[in-house]
Amino acid sequence: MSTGTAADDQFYREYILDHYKNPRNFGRLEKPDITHEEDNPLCGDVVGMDFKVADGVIEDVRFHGRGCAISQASASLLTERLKGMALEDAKKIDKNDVLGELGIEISPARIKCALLSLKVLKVGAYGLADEDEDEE
Amino acid sequence: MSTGTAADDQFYREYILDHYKNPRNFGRLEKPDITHEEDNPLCGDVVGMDFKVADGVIEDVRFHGRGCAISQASASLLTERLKGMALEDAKKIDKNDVLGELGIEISPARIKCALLSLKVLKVGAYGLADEDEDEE
Amino acid sequence: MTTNGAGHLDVAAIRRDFPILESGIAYLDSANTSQRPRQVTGAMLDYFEHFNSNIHRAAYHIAEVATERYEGTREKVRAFINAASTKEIIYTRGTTEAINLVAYAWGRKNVHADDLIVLTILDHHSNIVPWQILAAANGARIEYVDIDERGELRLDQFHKLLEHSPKLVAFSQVSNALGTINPAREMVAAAKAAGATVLVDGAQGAPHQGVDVRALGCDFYAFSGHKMLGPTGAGVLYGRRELLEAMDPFQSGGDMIKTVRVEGTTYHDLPWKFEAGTQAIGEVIGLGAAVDYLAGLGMEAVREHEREITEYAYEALSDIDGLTLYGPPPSRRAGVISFSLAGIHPHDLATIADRDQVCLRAGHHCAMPLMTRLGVAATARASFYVYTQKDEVDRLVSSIKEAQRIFK
Amino acid sequence: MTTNGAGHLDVAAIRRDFPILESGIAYLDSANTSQRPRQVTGAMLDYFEHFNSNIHRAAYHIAEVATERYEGTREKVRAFINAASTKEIIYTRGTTEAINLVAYAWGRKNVHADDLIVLTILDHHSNIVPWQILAAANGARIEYVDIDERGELRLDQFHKLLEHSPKLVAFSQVSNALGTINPAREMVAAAKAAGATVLVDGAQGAPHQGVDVRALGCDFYAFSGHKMLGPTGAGVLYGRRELLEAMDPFQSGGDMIKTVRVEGTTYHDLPWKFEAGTQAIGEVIGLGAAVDYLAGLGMEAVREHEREITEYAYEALSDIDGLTLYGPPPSRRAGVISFSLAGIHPHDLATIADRDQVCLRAGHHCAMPLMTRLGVAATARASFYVYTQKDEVDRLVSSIKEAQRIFK
Ligand SMILES: Cc1ncc(COP(=O)(O)O)c(C=O)c1O
Ligand SMILES: Cc1ncc(COP(=O)(O)O)c(C=O)c1O
Repeated sequence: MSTGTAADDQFYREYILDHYKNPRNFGRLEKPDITHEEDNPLCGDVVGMDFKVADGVIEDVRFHGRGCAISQASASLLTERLKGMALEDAKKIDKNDVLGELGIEISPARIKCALLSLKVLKVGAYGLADEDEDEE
Repeated sequence: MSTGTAADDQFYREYILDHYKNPRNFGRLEKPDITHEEDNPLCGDVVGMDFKVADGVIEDVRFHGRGCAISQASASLLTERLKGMALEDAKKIDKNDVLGELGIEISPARIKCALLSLKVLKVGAYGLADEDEDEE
Repeated sequence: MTTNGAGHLDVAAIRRDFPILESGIAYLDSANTSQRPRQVTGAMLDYFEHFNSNIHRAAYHIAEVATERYEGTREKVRAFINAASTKEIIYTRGTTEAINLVAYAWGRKNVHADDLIVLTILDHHSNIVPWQILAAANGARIEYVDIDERGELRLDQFHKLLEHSPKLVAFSQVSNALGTINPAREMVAAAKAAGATVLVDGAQGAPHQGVDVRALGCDFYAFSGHKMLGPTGAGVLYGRRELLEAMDPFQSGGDMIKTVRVEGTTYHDLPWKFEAGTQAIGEVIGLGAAVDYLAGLGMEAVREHEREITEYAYEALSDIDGLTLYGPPPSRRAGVISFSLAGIHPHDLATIADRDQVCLRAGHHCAMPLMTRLGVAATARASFYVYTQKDEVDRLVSSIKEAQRIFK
Repeated sequence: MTTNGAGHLDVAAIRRDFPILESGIAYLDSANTSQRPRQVTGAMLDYFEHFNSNIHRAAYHIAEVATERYEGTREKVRAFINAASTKEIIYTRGTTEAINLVAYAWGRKNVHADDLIVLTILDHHSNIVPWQILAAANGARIEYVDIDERGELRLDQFHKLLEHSPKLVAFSQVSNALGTINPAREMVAAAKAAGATVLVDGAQGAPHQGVDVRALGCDFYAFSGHKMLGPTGAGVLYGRRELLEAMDPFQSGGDMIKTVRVEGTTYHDLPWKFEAGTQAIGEVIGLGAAVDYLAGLGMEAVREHEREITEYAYEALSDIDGLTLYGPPPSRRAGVISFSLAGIHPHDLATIADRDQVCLRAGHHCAMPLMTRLGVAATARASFYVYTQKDEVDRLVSSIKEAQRIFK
């Protein structure tokens, strides 16, 4: 039985809990240039993002939604990265980037939580069909 | 491996083979008082019977059909018994009588073959629904 | 066999029949699917290794044995639910297929435009979506009976709806999401009096409460083997003979016919009319062993054991700060407890519990309309069965506290 | 693993994988259902005893493992039949359910009054009755391609029928009653060129011939796990993605939905849209092990072994007086031999064979239209698989001679 405390938990690392409890860029933008929402119907998680884009650069981004620590921390981390990024570069963000940033071992059961915000970015902002979604 | 010859076969007894090869009362009656046919769709066997009835007595009976040794011998044996029998008595013939007359151990797989002619008698001549038919 | 004294389950002995428990897991997800005892897998293996063959039209010994075991299970199931005849016992893959069978073979013919279908907000998707599809196809409409603040059906509403002479009333005997035990007998009687055909979803009823379909008086009753110690792949539709006789087949093909001709086809008698193609023979045989096992324990003892565990768990969970329990008090519910924790998503709780080998469900439990009604996206759910013991509940409590420590 | 030398099966080694053969039976009914090797029952048992749990929405470890094995089988099946994507692999109970799925979910929507459906007189009831029911429901008509005196399809007639632009063409890759290997590729190409949707019944094809669905070019392909060393209760429908996407669900309920609301429901993506309710998880996992087993042998070696046995049996049976063989010469058939004996009913032969532990099928083989066409009520049938050896054929011949001695 694991008896770890928050500080040394291998999965619920402190920075993940911090992003979960104090999400960065949380909320809505007025008159966003792009807005999109996705849900993970299997667990009820929802993540939405609003973007302000100017000259091909993401000037501002906010996310909203509800869900588990992984989906919300992942969204929070992603927004931090996206702010100020060229759209072209944002397009290149992939699964591995997102998982790498989370920095923890994600089991198959939680992978969708971790990637929900990436799906919002991809489908919403770029209209890319997510080919290999829904592995479960 | 069984190496018996016809004479001592425990299942295909001589009298059964005899009734199969030389069926008694085989054929049709002209203008029968009652005629009925049943098939066992599971194996394609067919047995039909024609009856002449006078004063409540089965004056004559013939069977026709095709099928395995068991279904045909059973029908042949049954006609022998029925001829000259009062209808009231014929009504009382049941499974055990028929199986007893065959005098061999019938496995579940072959029980329908053995009882097909009884079904013709019951359903055809008396319009009795066969409650526990079709055990397979 | 494994009851001791006055109908009490001997849980320690029972647990020895379940090899999976040797790994040390606390399996608290039995409402989802149960574990299977050696007796069940043994019966399947016996088939696969000793008389594996196709059933019916047997021309050789092992096929006769297989047929006997397959058809023998029908009598076991008949006795288990007290149906009038084995002709009323149709094998299906599970509850879902059983309900779909009714929706297609009875529903398409009997439910017409503007007919009313009454369901409840407590129901499982498998007892909702087939009726939604039927209603869309035939122009019928659906009303859902709501729940009160305790998670129990609003019977006042139910009776109101019956005044509109519904064609069909379908509801679950026990809610898989809240554990609510519905007053099925009273509801069936009222619905029958109102002229409705009544289907009871027994997926959570048959395994935990048991059922007497004749006393219940319903027209159809559906349940799943895999939730009652049986293998996956085998379940049952009970239907009143009169209705089944009048229905056309659902699936068609080998084995459900009498004669097939180019010009047309005649169908086999009940129950085979509804069993097209090679059936899940080994699984049905396993189901027979599961019924034997439960009958050996006695459903009364099963219920009593679950009541005890549920009360214990309910109390233990009630003591935890920030924990919200959904559904009725333990005396009025089956062995299912849904709850949520302030500030901790059910998925996170389940992940933390999993590290302690505590198997917990997190999600909507295939009851999204209910979740919407409760205003939550998901709950955590612990559910119990014959092998559940109190120390597994204690482990759940520890996992919850661990989660609270992490998320504090 | 169990091939030796140039793709030859090592039958002795294979036989050791099949515990049932230890009883000494000569199992000559594999076209009906095959035997299952330890590898298959072992995979199922592994699930039942080590990670038994429901799949999808896994919140704990064992459910992740179960999900992986269940979905992993999909990839194995995809590779086995060379489908383009796992989204095209739908689990069903078997061939019959797969065909019914198409008849309901594609047929009801796409086959209209006066549309033509082309079947063949060789077909199994499971590939006839669903279409008869569909035709009766939608007012379509059916034409059956006849056979010639060798039991091979009259392709001239087939091509004539294609001139009438059938909506659907459905036929079996291999006849289960005669063993005829139909020229499936040529037939599919012609039918597609004529604008038809094409379903190939692969119940006897997948286990014995194998298939490459993309090379074959059909729209749907159906087969059963239990005929290819897998357990009962699991089979497959392959469908071209485009068609599957356009189809409504067949059965509905848990797991095949995205969201369920009182106002309506949205369905899950492929392939799950067609898998409602708890699936036959253990059986699908067993099917995965069966595919591994066959892939390990190599389908070429399987075919070659069956060809050898079939030739041997064909010759041996040809030598028997009073024996009539049905169907094409051995070079043009799969491992199935139907025959009759003058003066001896197939049932009597089967009973006599059974006393020698020779398992033989007697009956119409779910192909009554074919029996009618051949002018017989029933035939005896011997069928072979990877574990069949020549001495079992010799035992069949002895049984036949024994029957002739008794019935002389
Ligand atoms: C050619 C053919 N089609 C369909 C079927 C039906 O398969 P199942 O009974 O597994 O659904 C069979 C097997 O009986 C068959 O041989
Ligand atoms: C109340 C209820 N109904 C229906 C079902 C569906 O059962 P299955 O998935 O076995 O078809 C379930 C189980 O998930 C259930 O709990």
